[in-house]
Amino acid sequence: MDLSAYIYLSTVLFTIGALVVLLRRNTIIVFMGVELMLNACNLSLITFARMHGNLDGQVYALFVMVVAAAEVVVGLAIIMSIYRARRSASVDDANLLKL
Amino acid sequence: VTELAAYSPTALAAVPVPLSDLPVADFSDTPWWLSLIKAVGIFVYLLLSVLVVIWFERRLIGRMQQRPGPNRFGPIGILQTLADGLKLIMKEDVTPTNADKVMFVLAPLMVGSLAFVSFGIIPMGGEVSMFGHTTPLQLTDTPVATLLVLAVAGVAAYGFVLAGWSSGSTYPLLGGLRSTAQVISYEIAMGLSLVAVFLYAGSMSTSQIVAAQDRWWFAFPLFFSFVVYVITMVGETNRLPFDLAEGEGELGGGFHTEYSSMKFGMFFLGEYINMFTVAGLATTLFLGGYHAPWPIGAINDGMFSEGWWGILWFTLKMWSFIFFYVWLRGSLPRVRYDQFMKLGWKVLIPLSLVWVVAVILMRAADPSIGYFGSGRWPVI
Amino acid sequence: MFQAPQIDYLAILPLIIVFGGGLIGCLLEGFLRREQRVSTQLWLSVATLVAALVALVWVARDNMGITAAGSVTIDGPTLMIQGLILSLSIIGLLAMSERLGGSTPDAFTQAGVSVPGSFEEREAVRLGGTTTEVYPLTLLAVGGMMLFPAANDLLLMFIALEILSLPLYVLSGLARRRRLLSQEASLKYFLLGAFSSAFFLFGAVLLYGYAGSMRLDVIADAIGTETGMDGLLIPGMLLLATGLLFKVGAVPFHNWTPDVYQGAPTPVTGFMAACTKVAAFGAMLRLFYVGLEAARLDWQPVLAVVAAASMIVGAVLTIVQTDLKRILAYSSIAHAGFILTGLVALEQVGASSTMFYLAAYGFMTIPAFALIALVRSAGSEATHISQWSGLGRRAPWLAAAFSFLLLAFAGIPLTSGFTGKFAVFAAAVANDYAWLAVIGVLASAVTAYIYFKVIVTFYFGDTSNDTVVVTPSALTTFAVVTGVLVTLGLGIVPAPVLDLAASAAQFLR
Amino acid sequence: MTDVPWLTILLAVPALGALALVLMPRGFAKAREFALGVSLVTLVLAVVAALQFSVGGGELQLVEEYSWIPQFGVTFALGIDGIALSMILLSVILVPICLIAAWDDVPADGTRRLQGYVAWMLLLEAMMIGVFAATDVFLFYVFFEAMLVPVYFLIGQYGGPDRARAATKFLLYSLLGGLIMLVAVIGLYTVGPGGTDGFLLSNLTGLEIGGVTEKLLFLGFFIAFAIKAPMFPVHTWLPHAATEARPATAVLLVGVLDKVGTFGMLRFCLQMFPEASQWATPVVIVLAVTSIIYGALLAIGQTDMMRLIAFTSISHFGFIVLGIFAMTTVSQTGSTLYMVNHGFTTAALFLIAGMLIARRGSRTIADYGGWQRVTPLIVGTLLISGLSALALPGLNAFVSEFLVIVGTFQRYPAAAIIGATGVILAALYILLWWQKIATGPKPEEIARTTRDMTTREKFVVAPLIAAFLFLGFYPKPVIDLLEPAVTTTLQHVGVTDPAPAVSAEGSEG
Amino acid sequence: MDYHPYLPLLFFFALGLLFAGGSMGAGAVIGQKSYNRAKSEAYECGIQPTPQAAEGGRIPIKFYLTAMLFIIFDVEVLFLYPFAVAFDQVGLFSLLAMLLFLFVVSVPFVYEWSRGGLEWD
Repeated sequence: MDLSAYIYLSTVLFTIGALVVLLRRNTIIVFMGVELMLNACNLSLITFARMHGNLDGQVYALFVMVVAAAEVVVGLAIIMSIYRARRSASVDDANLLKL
Repeated sequence: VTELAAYSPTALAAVPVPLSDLPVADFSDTPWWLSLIKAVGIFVYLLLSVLVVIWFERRLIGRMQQRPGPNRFGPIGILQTLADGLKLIMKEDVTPTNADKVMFVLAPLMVGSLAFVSFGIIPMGGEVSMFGHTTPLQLTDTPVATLLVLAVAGVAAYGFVLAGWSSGSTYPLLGGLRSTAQVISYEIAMGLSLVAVFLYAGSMSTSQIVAAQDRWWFAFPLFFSFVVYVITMVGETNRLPFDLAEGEGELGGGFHTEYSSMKFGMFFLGEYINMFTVAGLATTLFLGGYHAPWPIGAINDGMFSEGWWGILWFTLKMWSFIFFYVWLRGSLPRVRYDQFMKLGWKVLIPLSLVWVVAVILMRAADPSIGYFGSGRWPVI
Repeated sequence: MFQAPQIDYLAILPLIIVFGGGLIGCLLEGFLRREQRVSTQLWLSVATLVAALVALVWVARDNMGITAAGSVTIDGPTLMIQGLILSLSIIGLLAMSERLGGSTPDAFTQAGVSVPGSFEEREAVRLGGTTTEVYPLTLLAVGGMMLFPAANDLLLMFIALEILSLPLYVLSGLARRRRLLSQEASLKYFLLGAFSSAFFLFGAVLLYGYAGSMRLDVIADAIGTETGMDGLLIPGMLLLATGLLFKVGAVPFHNWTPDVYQGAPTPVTGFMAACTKVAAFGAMLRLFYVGLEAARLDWQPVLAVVAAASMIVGAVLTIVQTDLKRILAYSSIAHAGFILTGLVALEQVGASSTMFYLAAYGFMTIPAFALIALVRSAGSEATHISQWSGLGRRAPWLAAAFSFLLLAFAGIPLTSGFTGKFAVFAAAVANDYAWLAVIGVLASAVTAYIYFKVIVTFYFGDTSNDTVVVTPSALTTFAVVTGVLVTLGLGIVPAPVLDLAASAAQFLR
Repeated sequence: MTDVPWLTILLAVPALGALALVLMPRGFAKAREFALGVSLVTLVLAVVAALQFSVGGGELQLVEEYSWIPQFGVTFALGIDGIALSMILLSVILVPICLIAAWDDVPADGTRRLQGYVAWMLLLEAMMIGVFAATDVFLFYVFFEAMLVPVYFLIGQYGGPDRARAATKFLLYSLLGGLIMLVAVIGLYTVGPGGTDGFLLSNLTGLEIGGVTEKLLFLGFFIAFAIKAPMFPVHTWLPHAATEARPATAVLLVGVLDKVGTFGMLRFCLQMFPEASQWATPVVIVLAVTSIIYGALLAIGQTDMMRLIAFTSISHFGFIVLGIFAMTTVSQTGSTLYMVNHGFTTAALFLIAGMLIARRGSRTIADYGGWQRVTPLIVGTLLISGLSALALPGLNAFVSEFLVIVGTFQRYPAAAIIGATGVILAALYILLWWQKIATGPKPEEIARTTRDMTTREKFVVAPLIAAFLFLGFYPKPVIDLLEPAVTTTLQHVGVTDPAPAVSAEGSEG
Repeated sequence: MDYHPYLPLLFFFALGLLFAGGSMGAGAVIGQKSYNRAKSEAYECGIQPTPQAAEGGRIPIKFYLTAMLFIIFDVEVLFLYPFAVAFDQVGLFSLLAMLLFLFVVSVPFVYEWSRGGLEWD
């Protein structure tokens, strides 16, 4: 099977994630965009591992998951605190800081 | 500058990747149509088991509570479940106005269909001959089979939370949340209890794990893990005394309050199939799977563990867990939510952690591994 | 067969100490009584950092090498950057602990979980609560920062990036005053930071696809040979650069800087402005000098353009600011450009000048923010320029110190800022990037305008406002005096530090 | 040669004096006396140092060299030739005079204001000595830039109502020039021999740079010096700064500080970039002549006397630059002598005008009239200073202006002739100004309350008048001091004087 | 033809989907239909439903805490599994590394516990 298809898929996923971050306004959704990007990276990692015939990529993917998890935890905490203070999860509502 | 690392840069690269995920059990002689036939077979087996278990549960609890239980349909009421199912189909299918329509339909579909998948990796017997092919009595096996169960369970948890959320009503939401919190809380302890099994079996493949219990059922050396697993398995399936997500005293019906007709039926079905899955897994991981129990297993060099015999032993062991489920339901009251969480986080998880460390050390001390020297370790 | 990696524990002793300190801090946080926490944590943290610094100088220096399965390099630049981070974080930490007469650090919220203006918040104030978690968080961030430039493996670099970032995201949301602003800063920092680290990761992944490993030396070897995936090199490199440039706040990835700097608790701003920059540039040095050196024709022009853009945009946008924290934020963008100017020069001189500039910048930034935290109006920090008007008369020492630091920011001779600028510009000119140096001096002139405008306000402005300068404790005083002395010292006798930077600028490959 | 590091001592005494003043307790009452004492000690030391100087040698004397920042090729190298010595003497003479003149500028109000004022003056003195004595390009640059800070504060903190803007304007102009020069300084090092003393002037003269590089480097330096000098069209900061500054500050600013520009042209532009200097000569000559005429014309039109004096200076600086770039021994000797003379003349004009302003409280010329009878002594000495400014024979400026014009005529007759008209214009602006002040009905109201020159003021004016007369009648010692240095400079440029009768053809370089 | 281990699972899943979908569809088709507005309102034990139900209500912060803690431990388990499976081969170094890892993960757990993060009231 042609493994490069996975690379293209992961690139597409990464791009979608990036677009979500840039275009969506709800912080949770933005955050999910970031997670999508990280998971796209994981997909690539595993594909490359298969391509190169070594295990490094799979190990890397494990670590990326850890980091993603840690990021989720911190992110959720931050989003929670701001949500509790404002009752809104929209990026646009967070507008006290302006140029 | 001192050169320290005598480390070859390609050390990791030298480890070859298995280029296809060859299962541990030998499936090489299994054509795809045979897999399909086995799939249908296991499916039917599960559905029949569900039909029986609901009747069984009600009868048994009836006995425990000094009443007859269902006895109208069929001999000793054995067709009761079938009748209930038909009744459910006839009922009106109400979708609340507040509901998120797509998710509202998707949630029971997820629960109902995903429940089956996990059972696919559970070995129900050794190799048998079917239609001229030699094949294990197991739908499939992968090197990460046990992980697959957890993964599917993880996805299925979405079914509950989505059901609660999409109903657009307070009690289901709370129920969904509770059920999710419950599932993830107990999943950790469950996951930790599995670590000990993997340590001993050296694999996550279910057939491998069963094979590793040739001499000892893991329930004995890993008794603590077994206990934790059994507790968490009850918590995971939202069964009494841990059925807080649908605690009718507090939450109406929990996450499925707004569901009716066969949509509700799917949750119902899912719950029972999940019971079978976790019970089957418990059998596989701790009770030697399809192997015949001790005195019988020893007869004639394990003759009774081979071939179609496996299904018998497996079914018996699995049903003993089902009996245990029912027994619990018949005898224990529902715990409070805080007690439940406290048990999970403050008892099971710390103890499991300590236990994992202990097992690791025990394992390391094993002379066959000999991390602490090859001499026999004073303990065990 | 699995082969256990050899780890030179002496070489990474400073890292072990810092991470260990962070963990102990976490545990103490759980078990100490509320009133004991502040002092215990403060002393534990400072002791940890000092111990790490001592370990660095005495032990790690004699144990340089590539260790931990080739993923950690302890070499001259690593030690220099790590030492810098440790020293900076000591004074940063002292500034963070400023109590201003109360019993708890003044900059941090009573309870991070309480909703601003809620009953819980008032209750926490009454009980004298404070978020002493900042100490372990800071230590962990410092650990990540120290690991960042030491990483010889893109994965470890990514992990270090996250270790340093995650605590900072939290720290920036813990301001005692203007909590909504602070939480917002935290959110922005987090979202953009996570976004950029995803870019970094994808870049690392592409390079892994290119070279078959994330080890920098393997990548370096792969460049120039046909790997069959050569198309991945340049995108990978650019994505990596994106992630790193974000961390240093270079244009066009600078948008978060002013908001976060403004919203975060002021001492934290100082800490992260200084230490994050040091760490991120340290990592950049390693990435570009060790891993991608052979592909420099591809990245040098890009970084040069980024440097130029950072200097120009940073300088121009600084002018229109009226808030001191934002001024320093925009100026940090310009400074990122200056440092990049040294970085693109490549060669040893590029590395040493970059490191020197980082030292200079770090030691002026932390005291600057520490001083900002002392100026109050109606109980909260007065950061608008007009509120500082006439401060030269009411608080001569504060104004003098701050003005001196501003002179250093502007790069006036006899301050470290000048020496640093000279170093990076000299490196750039010597390596055919004279045009960058020209843009650099023009940008300096532009930023000088705003710095002197601030000084004008201090000394020559009218004094009719209710701004007060609170008397700092020994902690802040120490931090500020150290910073000012170092700034002066690096301006007048920079030779030892330049020597140090030059001798340290030898990468182990 | 002596082993005593005279120049370092000269530099250190006022600098330490300034430091001591800052460290004194607040409201130190004897600040003025202390500063005056320090400046007098410096003066004595300078005279002693001058006695060590052997007149007639064109080479650098009293040379000191210490390694400073070897990594940059910087040495702390001091040394003086005749020109530098004369400028240093000018500085150390003017500072005590200014201190006396500024006695009542800042009241001793128990704050640090007074201390700061005199401390800045002393610091400025140290920097001035340093800038003239530096024989290392980098060191020169450091003093050149660092000097801005004391002046900035002297203007901005103690000046007139619009001081803040004036100070900022002054600073930005100078800084911009300085930063452009910085690039040239760096570039110069890269084309030079490099090494640990690559910035030493002696290593940088006689380089065969050539081509565009030399021209660019020359421009880098020249622009900075032109701004400093100040030359048309980059002079616009001067009137503003000189108006807003206190008279004493204005004296140091215009009388000494601006000489750094012309001094730099002589020492750096001509010596290091001979080829480019000759390439640029036509343009510079045109600019110089423009400055002469333009400055004079604007001076005539001024209504504010400080502005008027500032514009006369622009005109005079035109002469100095003209002389320098005419590149004959006579013209350059004239220019260097003019630098000394202009120092005294401007000092007298500013200080005496300052005395008037202190009495009347207005800078507008029209507010005076008939003051000959109010304060005869002041107005009288003003006349003498004015006559000096318009180069009346017998007074100091005459000799130098004459030398410049004669020297220039040898090579650029047209420029000399146009320049000479500046003398006529000078007569106009000085005499018209004096007339407006001195003549007319006696303002009785004012006369009753206004005192003539006080004893302190006499101490200010007397040495200046003495200098006029001395330099007017017997300039020989100074010329002897200057001429060898000028000859050396011209040798470096590779220009010989045109033979009087032969057609102007001197360039052999 | 090669045996692919996940193909049978796909069959199995398809069967499950068919069954679930089929029976749900059958329920929808066969079941009686008598619409009534009150019937399709959110269930509130018979009282009038309050207007804000799902999004408006605050979710107790404990749930978030639990979720966060779960993620941490899930990751821990993620590392434990491969370690456990390969335990015989990885050597003493990995053993000690894993013990260190377990300790490090326990530290925040202890912290959260001691600060009351695990209390459900």
